[in-house]
Amino acid sequence: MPRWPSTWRELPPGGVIDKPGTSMWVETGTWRSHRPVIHLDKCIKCLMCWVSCPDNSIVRLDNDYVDVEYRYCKGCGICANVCPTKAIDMVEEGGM
Amino acid sequence: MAKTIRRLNEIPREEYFVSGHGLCAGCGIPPMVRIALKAVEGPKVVVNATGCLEVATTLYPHTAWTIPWIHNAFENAAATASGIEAAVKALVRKRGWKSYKVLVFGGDGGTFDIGLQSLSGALERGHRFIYVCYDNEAYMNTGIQRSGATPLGAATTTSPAGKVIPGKPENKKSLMDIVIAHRIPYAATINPAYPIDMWNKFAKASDYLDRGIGPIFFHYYSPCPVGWRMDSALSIEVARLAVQTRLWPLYEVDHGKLTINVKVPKPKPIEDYIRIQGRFRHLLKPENEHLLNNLKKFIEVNWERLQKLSELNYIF
Amino acid sequence: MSVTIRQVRTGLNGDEAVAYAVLHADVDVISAYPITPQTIIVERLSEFVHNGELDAEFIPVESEHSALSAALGASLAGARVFTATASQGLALMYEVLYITSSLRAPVVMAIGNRAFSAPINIHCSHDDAYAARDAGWIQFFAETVQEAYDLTIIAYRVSEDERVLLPSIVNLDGFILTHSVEPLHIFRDSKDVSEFLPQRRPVNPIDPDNPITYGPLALQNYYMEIKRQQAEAIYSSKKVINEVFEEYGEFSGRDYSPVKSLYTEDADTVFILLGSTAGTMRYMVKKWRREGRKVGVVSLTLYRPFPEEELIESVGDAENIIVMDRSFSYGSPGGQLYMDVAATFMKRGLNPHLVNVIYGLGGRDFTPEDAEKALEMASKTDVDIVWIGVRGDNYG
Amino acid sequence: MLEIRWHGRGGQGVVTSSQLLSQAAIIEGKYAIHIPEFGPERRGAPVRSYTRIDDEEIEIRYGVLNPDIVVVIDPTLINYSDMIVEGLKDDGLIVINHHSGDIPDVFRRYRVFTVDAYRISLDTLGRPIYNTSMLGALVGATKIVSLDSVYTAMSSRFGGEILEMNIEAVRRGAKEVKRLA
Repeated sequence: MPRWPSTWRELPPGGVIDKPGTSMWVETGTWRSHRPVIHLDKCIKCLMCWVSCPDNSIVRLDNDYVDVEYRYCKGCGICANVCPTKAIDMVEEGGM
Repeated sequence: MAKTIRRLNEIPREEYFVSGHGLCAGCGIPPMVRIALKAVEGPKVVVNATGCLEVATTLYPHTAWTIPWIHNAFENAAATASGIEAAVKALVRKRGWKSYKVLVFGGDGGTFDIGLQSLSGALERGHRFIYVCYDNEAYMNTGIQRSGATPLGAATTTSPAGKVIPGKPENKKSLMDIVIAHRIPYAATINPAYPIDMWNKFAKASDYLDRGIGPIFFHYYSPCPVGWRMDSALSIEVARLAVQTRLWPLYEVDHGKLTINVKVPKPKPIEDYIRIQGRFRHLLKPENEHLLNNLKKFIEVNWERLQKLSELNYIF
Repeated sequence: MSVTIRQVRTGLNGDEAVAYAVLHADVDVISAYPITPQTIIVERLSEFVHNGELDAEFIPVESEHSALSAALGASLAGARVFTATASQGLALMYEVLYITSSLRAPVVMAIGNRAFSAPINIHCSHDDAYAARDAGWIQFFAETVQEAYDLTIIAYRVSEDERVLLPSIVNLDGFILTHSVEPLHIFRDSKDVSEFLPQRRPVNPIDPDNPITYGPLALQNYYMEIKRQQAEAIYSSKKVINEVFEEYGEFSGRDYSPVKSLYTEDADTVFILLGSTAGTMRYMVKKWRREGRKVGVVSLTLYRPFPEEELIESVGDAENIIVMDRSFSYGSPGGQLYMDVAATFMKRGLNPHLVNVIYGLGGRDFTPEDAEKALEMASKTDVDIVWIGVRGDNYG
Repeated sequence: MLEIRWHGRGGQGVVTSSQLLSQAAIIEGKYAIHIPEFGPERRGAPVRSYTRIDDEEIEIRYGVLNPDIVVVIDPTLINYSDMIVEGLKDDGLIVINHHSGDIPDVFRRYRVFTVDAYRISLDTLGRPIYNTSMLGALVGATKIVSLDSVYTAMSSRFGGEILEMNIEAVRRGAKEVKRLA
């Protein structure tokens, strides 16, 4: 993780965050108790999982199939729930 | 021209709202934010009222935003946006600066209640911005207290399902009617289970802003697994049920013309919606049947009213 | 002193003078809500904008809370902005006062100083200025209509200086200055003023090409560093304020400094006060000097940051200090200025006899007779707070 | 320093008169302060306003306590004679909107000027608004500023026909004011 200044003299004035998207330094995947596992054989590329994910953790590939970015996935299970073909299973972490 | 889509694969891949934020697992807010930032074309800035979206996405020094983003306070997002919009006009005219669009996100607390005055003032003054109220039907940021948006019967920590008073005794305030009463050019309801409808509405709003038409208001149905006491996986499912039970009609008022965007010829029973949410479960008890009937009556009357209004050429 | 820019002598009331200063500062956005006794400012500015004399956006907001909120938004966007308020209006803005200074937005605001309710009263007290004293704004106090004009222009230069980036308040006593017509010199137009006050060059304005997150959540791990930085910012603004005062003197021919003093060098008794009463006190001090009494007066043009060194220096060795407050801090050791002055002396191990005079609340006139009574108090050692002119008090 | 106190009723332009006088003095290079005394600003309530004029810069900011001149804009205020002479200097001067000559005895200790501002305002403005004719009367009686300076001050405040009508009111006030024997 990149370093943010620590002393008051170094911080950007006004308490602003002067760099975009620094939340990417925080890997929220540690929150997860269940992980989504995608079975691409059932995927119809509808992208409902991709568009519904609160954490941008469904990665849309070039061919419109999808993958999971586990560094940020909080394991909410929305993707599995919205999938019309049941192509995503939620699997307990550590259970595999 | 912002593009209208018919399939989700027409939505661009690039994200302006990124991962690593602290919103709850299964939060309903991000799907809307992601679409809004993509569908509203060109350079833009976000003004965010105090609320879940604000606190969870900007825990210093971590921001989930890759475009300029401003938080001022709870009740003044619309006023802050007014100032920015006016400044852009002046700076473009006087100094040749580049123009950009202003998008506002406020929760139901910051919009229905404490921020209603500043929203009303800004709508009346006709500032060219898009205001989105992400409505999760209670003060979720402070831990699930009732708001003016909390529906009839729902249990919150300040409207608990008690023995004498089972949940919130009052109906949800009709914010859309209040907004429409300002006779703004475009207002619509949006819902995460209908992303194409949502995209197309934002795209239309984007075009309107490009043509100097505003303000624009969106009322977004924002599922909250924690506050509604349901499985986090059900966020999108519950949103779809809200539409399919006719509880949350998807409609728009475009220059005075009201259109219901998603027809629901055969509504699902409201019990399907209630059963999956802890906040409503007490309504299924026999002693609370009258409350459930009130809710059913509310849904019926509201739907009928909207249908009648949609038959008119103009409602204002 | 070389005065290079021609000025016009005219008669204006304090509100109009502020409006002209804002016109001459060529502001981009004005956002304000009417409240007596500030309303004339808003009315004149509306006329300037509606008649095309001022190329600015005027946002006629629905409340003072929104007035400052919009001003803050516009300021972050890079515009030069103005707002004005008084009394209850400032109270309604209170939340956003702190946010504006914390986000380092160089908003300039005029306050037509007015008493807080209840009972409701439209006349002068310094309640509103004092209520904002901890909010991190630079605060100036005008004694005259001329000063109200000059300090408004000065405030923009100070606030927008990249070494400062803090909002400023220009205080002018309600009615006594806001509604009184006095002669003053003003510049002809914004072009003339632009030599002293060029276009704003914002630091880190809203810019889609350089996305910044303004106003995030900062908790235990960073909040205190951010506040420490802000504290330093307002302390160190004094250096810039002094520079700007000097430069404005060159530019306008009118000299400003953080404190104004008269006859303090050998004084045994010194009055310290803020605002328009300074003139009456100077008039009295001259009278007392003719009577052989060693009295001096110091009035503060700069109230925040508090001009500690300048105050100590100008008071000299006076044994009696009479601090005049046009407000009161209920339940406190004394009025607000009194506490500032007491702390300033105590920090340096000085221990003069301090008396606090409370005067003029809700616009009550402060007459020469009242000044005589106030001076009498300085010789009494058994009182520390005196409400001048109050019926029913022994010292009234 | 010359200190003037104006008496009138809310809505009669008391503040405007005082303001125009100080503007006129400023135009002449003098120092002047106009201090309005604001109450709740209701139409009809007795109101007062102050003007100070001097060749030197004026520092004091309190209300006028011992006026050199009192101007009574509203004819009915003559009944409140104590209020009108309060604090008036011994060699003070009173300018009253009045036409019968029947004035309180207490006024006779001072120099009194009267003018029928009612008549003038009806003739010139068509309405009983006395402030500009009384301003004219004050200037006519005392010559503290020139009429031209008053007109200049007025032209920055009024325009067109209104300006013309009010200039005529001032002119007639100045011409018709007379010292009470």
